[in-house]
Amino acid sequence: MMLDLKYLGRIVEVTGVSNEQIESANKMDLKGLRELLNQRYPNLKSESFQIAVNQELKSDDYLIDRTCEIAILPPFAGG
Amino acid sequence: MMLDLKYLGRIVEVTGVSNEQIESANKMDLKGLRELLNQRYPNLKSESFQIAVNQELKSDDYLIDRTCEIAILPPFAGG
Amino acid sequence: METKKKPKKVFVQGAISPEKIATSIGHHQVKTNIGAHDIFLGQVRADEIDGKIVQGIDYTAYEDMAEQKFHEIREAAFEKFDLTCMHIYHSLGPIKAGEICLFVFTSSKHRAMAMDACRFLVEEIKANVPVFGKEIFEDESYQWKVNS
Amino acid sequence: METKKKPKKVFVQGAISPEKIATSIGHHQVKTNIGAHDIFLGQVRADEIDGKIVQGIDYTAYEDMAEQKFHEIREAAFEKFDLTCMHIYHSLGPIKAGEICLFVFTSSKHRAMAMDACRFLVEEIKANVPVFGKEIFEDESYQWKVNS
Repeated sequence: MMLDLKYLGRIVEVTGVSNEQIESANKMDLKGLRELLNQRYPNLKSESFQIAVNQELKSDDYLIDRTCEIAILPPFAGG
Repeated sequence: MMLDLKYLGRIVEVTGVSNEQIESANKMDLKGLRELLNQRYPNLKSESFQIAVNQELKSDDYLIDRTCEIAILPPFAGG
Repeated sequence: METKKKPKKVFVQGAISPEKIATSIGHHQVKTNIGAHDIFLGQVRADEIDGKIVQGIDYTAYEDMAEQKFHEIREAAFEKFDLTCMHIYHSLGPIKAGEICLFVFTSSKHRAMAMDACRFLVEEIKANVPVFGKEIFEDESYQWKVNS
Repeated sequence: METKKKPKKVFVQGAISPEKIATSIGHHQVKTNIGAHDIFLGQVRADEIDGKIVQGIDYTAYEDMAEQKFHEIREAAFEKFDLTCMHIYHSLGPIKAGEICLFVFTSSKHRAMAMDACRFLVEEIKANVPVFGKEIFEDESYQWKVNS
């Protein structure tokens, strides 16, 4: 399945890109995704972020089992 | 002493005047003033009002002992 | 009348226009320590009462006492809340349904202070300022308004 | 992109002008069942951080999710409070210190509903909408803002 990743705000400064696609052969929970991202971008470990799947915030035990849009969201600053 | 009376809002419809002066020989508390006004304007008995002495609300036991401005204030409706 | 220092005047003749509100907001754009404004507007309602529609309210006040009360309420709010700015305007005279008769404007560094102060001011004004309002119906009959 | 019905758009490019606010207020003068408006405005502060002055904030958002969140927050407010009208505008792009970046506008028959709803909306927006802000200093360096 294809994970369509979007990085927002200060996270882009760590990843260097705002979009990328990752092909994953296996189902994965968000905890697993965090580990994958931390390996790919070691500086992410010091960043605080939430994860939205198809534009809804999900907790770490949420299971990604199909192609979806995943957004890595640093702390909000609206208003 | 001279009581400089001001009637406001719907009270004017009962008194027919918005200002008048009453000369009082004796000290009087506001309870006494209410009685005096009720005699002068019997329809006042059915009106709800507060009394301000020199532009400050006072309770019925307040003693008028000198010339002052007295306002008869119906319920407020600002805003 | 004495010539003692007068408190800032709150009463204005007639309705408060949206343009006046815009101008007031615009004046605060040079105050770059402000992070939050709260604005309360009172608008005259065309209530239906016993089958008759209110077309407007004619406001009067015991003016000297009212301006003094507004001054005390302003001082209390500055004491109680950490405000950068505060403005209050209240209409006198006939105001049509749909027009604005009260404009309360608070500004602070942070939102909670601006919002708490605005609410405090509105409640204090409604409860404690001697303003009177005649609700005029479309057939020119009327009744006296009482705040709830 | 799908062509499903889109929620009302909240984001605007650039600062929110006092004139826009006046126009919005003016549009409500025909709604004579309204008795109270509450308006919250967020204004960009020129904070001093480690000796440097913020000259503006550059706002970005995860736009689709943010518009969806705004929509949900609006629906929740209409459910929770007895409102006649509700409008929310939030800026994107660079906003200078002193300019307005958030405009929340609630209208109701009575004051408590308008004020409660406005506060609810502001808190929900700050906490739950994916908007990001880069505080730009006068020397063009920057830091990322976090809501408190």
